[in-house]
Order: sequence, then C-alpha cells, then structure tokens
Amino acid sequence: MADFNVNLRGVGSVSVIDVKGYLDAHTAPELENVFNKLLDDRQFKVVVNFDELKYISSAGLGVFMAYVETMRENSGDIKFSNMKENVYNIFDLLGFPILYEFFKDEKEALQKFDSLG
Amino acid sequence: MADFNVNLRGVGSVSVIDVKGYLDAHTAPELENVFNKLLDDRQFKVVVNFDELKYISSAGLGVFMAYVETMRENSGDIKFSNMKENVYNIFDLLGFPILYEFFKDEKEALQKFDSLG
Amino acid sequence: MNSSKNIYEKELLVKSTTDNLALIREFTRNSAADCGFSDETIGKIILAVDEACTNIIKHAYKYSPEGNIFLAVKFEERKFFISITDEGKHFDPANVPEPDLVQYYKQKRAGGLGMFLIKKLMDEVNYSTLSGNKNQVVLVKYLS
Amino acid sequence: MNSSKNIYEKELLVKSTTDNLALIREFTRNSAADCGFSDETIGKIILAVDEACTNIIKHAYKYSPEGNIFLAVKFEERKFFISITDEGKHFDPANVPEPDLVQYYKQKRAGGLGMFLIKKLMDEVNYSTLSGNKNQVVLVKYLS
Ligand SMILES: Nc1ncnc2c1ncn2[C@@H]1O[C@H](COP(=O)(O)OP(=O)(O)O)[C@@H](O)[C@H]1O
Ligand SMILES: Nc1ncnc2c1ncn2[C@@H]1O[C@H](COP(=O)(O)OP(=O)(O)O)[C@@H](O)[C@H]1O
Repeated sequence: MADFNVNLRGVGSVSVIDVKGYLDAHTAPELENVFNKLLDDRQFKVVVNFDELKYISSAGLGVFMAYVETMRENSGDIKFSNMKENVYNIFDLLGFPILYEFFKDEKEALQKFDSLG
Repeated sequence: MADFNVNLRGVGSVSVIDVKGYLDAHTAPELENVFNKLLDDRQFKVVVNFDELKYISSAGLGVFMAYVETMRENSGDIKFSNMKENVYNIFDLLGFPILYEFFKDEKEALQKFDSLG
Repeated sequence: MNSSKNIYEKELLVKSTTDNLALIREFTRNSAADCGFSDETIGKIILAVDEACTNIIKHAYKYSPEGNIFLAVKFEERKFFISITDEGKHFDPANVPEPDLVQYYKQKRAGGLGMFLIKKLMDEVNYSTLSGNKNQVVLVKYLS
Repeated sequence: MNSSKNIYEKELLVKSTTDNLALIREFTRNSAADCGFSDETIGKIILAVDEACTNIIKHAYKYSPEGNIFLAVKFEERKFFISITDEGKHFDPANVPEPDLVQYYKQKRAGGLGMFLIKKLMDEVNYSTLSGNKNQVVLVKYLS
C-alpha cells in the first residue's frame, strides 16, 4: 500500500534524488539509505525533486534535517524542487523555508549549485 | 476512495462505454445510469472498453446481465473489449464467455458489429 | 508477518454503506499482504470479502446505513481467517441455490452471483449465528 | 454523512507496525470524507493521525510489533473526533518542549516535529490515561 520510490541520478556534479509516492515512517529508511550512500561516495551537493511525491510526514522531514548540516559542512547542500502545494505547506508549517532553499524547477536548483562553482 | 469513472462515446452506430477504476456495489449505479440512457435513446449496440478497469465485483457483472437481453432483443448486443487478465478471470469463473463476446481490442469489437450491418 | 507469536490480528468496524467497500478492500489487501499471499490470491480474498460485505449491506441490512459490519482477521498455522459479523437479518445459506448463468440470462436476473464467487474464491466458508442476534461468516484461505 | 442520528462511528484495530500507517491513513481519509470535510482539511487530519500513530509505534511500543493501536471515529455536532488508544509506555505530553527548528538544525536532531504538527493541524488534542494501562489521545477537528 505505502507506495514509495526513490531514485538517484547524477546531473553534472550534483546528485538528484527523485522521490515518488508516500514518504512516512515506514518508507523514510529507504530515503536514508540513499543519503548514506551519498555520504559514502562523498557526494554533498543534492537536489531532491518532489515532483511525484504525494505525501510527507515528519518522519520524512526528519531525514533532511539529519543530513543537511553534514552536506553544508562539506561545501554542499540539500535543495528542494518541484514541490506540490500540499507538501510545501507542511514544510512551511514547520519553518523549513528559513533553513532550506526551494525551487520551482529542478533546473533552477541545479543552476544555483553551478553558479557557486 | 472508490474511484470509478464511466464515459460514453459514439463510434459510428455503436456506443462505446469506457469504464475506469473500481466497479463495485457502490459505483455500479453509475454504469446503470449509462445503460438507462442508452435505452432511452434506443441505442442497442454497445461495446464496453475495460482498458482502465482495475476491479469488478458481482454488482458490476450484474449490470451487464440486467441489460444484455434487451439489447439483443433489439438487434444489438453488449460486447467486451480490452479486458485485463485479473478482470477477465472473474467473468470466466462465472461462465460469462458462454454468453458474451470478448475482444482484445475495441476495434475488433466494433468491426464485429459493422460486419453484421 | 511481523508477529513472533505468528498470530496476526486486525479489526475494522464500519457502518453498512457501500461507500465503505473501498476501505474494506484496503483493509483486506493490507491484512492478506502481511501474511505473504501472492497478488493473485490477495485479489481473490479481496473480492470474496467485498461480496460478503455487499450481501450484508443489501440483504441483512436492506441498505439501511445504520448497521454495523465488523471484520476481524487472524493468521494461524498458515491459514488466513477473516470473520465478518453483522446484526442484521438472519439467513440460511443452505437455502440459496447455485446460480445457473443461462437461466439467469433468460430471466434477466442480475443477482445470485456473489455467494457462488465467495465459495469459488475461498478454501472454506462458514456461516454461523452468534448470541445477541449476530450473524457471522468466516472466510478462510490457505497459504500454500 | 449517512447516519440519520448524525453520529458516525468507525473503528480500526491494527498492530504497532509502520506498514500499517498506509491503512490508518486510508481509514482516516474515508472517515473524514464521509463527514464532509474539504480535501485540504482531510489532508491535515490524515497527517495528524499518522504522526500520533507513528509516535505510538516509536515511543510507546519502541518498535515492538506486538502492540495494539485502536482507532475510533465519531462525528457529533459538527465535530470530528478520532481517538487513538495504545497499551504501551505512558508519557506526559506536558514535558515535551516545543521544537525550535534552528536549535534542531544545530544539533543535527531529526525528531521532535510530530507533536508540534499534530497541535498545529487539529483544533483540539487531548491526551489521557485510561484504566488497564491504556493511553489515549483524542484529536478533534471542527467542520466549519
Ligand atoms: N449476508 C446475507 N444476509 C442475508 N441474506 C443473504 C446474505 N448473503 C446472501 N443472502 C441471500 O442469498 C441470496 C444470494 O446471494 P448472492 O449470491 O450474493 O446474490 P445476490 O446478492 O446478487 O442476490 C441473496 O439474494 C440473499 O437472499
Ligand atoms: N504516544 C507517545 N508515547 C510515548 N511518548 C511519546 C508519544 N508521543 C510523543 N512522545 C514523546 O514526545 C517526544 C516528541 O514527540 P514528537 O514531537 O513526535 O517527535 P519525535 O517523535 O520525532 O521525537 C518524543 O520524542 C517522545 O519522547
């Protein structure tokens, strides 16, 4: 039932994570695995593309909180793109826009990394 | 939750009913409405396209049983097309293939009407 | 199966309305999937449960939305049990004849297929009457 | 609402495993939709219930899959009540501080957001202890 899929792509020096379906306490470990793999591979520049994400609970939000500082300490970041309004509203309710950058399109998020070199 | 959609199209002298989603005791009345409309309009040649039907229970099967003889008494028929295997298996279990014609494609079903004039 | 005791329990109580059938199917899917049935068998169990609940709504409660339908699931010794209990009209399943599709066709009858399907789809079907004017049907599927 | 008495009742009993969260959300969606809430409000209720059940699985049962989670829904005087009962570890919600996202960020903490969300999303949140070592939280949403 709890359909969730996560896919990892490389776009230049940036890692793009596509998340799809329902991200809850049951499925969040799958996303954690991907972040652990990125740390193993010393990949710190991450864009998460939310285009096909239908639902997120705090268990999903917690994954980003757990990894973002390590990314930043290594000159990287986690940036968000293509978020549906109902999903954005949850991030917003918790004050995430103070701490994270949100972009309408994946391209813009990628460019932001590029422009910083 | 119980997503069901029914759409009526005319193709030449034949009425094509597209059914989509979940056809159960809750949604079967929507399909009955379409058949009632066809009887009102004296349209007796019907193809039901099952391409997007995910689920059917006996309440759905019963709708076809309720209308098919009237169609045949008026030189028409109800023919089935594009049925997924899991849906066909239910029709099969109940012996429908003795009483109804099933076609892989809508086109073949339409041609069968045409060839009879 | 998550339970180390290998006894699986889930319950759902809903009112006797057809718009609850989708939830009943999800409940059944989730329960059967946890016990390790194939998608094909899960589909059979779902349809049998839908048919049994539809009959309760239609015949036992005659479409009154006030009735209760109570589902309880357990998994024991590789058998999946789902019991469905109502407080509506009693009926004797022995009095229900097997349907004859060709006869049905001739009589323009649309019903009579549900109980036949339930028996075809499940390994055991047991109807019983409980105290307090309750009717129960227990559907059983073996995990092969 | 189908009930002429205007009292709506539904119950779900599941074990304390995260793979039941999807079913819990469907149960909640179905119940709230029947009461006439907008999709946006239904989404809020679903998330609050998910968070409350996730907390029970994580904290009250510490991921043991043997625990029971019991949900019961009623709708009365345009208020939607969903009570969630467990038999796990007691806790005093008064001792849980409001989360400070910036602090969390600095401490690399990932949690602490669930209870904050529940309070933000619902109109009333009432924790209580029942006899028999049961804990209950009742979430309430008003139909405006
Ligand atoms: N749960 C039930 N309570 C009361 N009567 C039932 C129940 N299930 C079945 N019946 C009776 O058995 C008959 C056959 O049921 P079924 O095969 O499902 O066909 P249908 O519901 O289409 O008539 C019904 O018409 C009804 O009289
Ligand atoms: N149902 C519960 N049973 C026991 N403890 C709980 C429960 N809900 C919340 N808590 C306690 O409250 C704290 C805050 O919960 P929450 O805001 O959901 O964040 P998180 O679960 O991510 O820690 C938890 O860490 C836990 O100690």
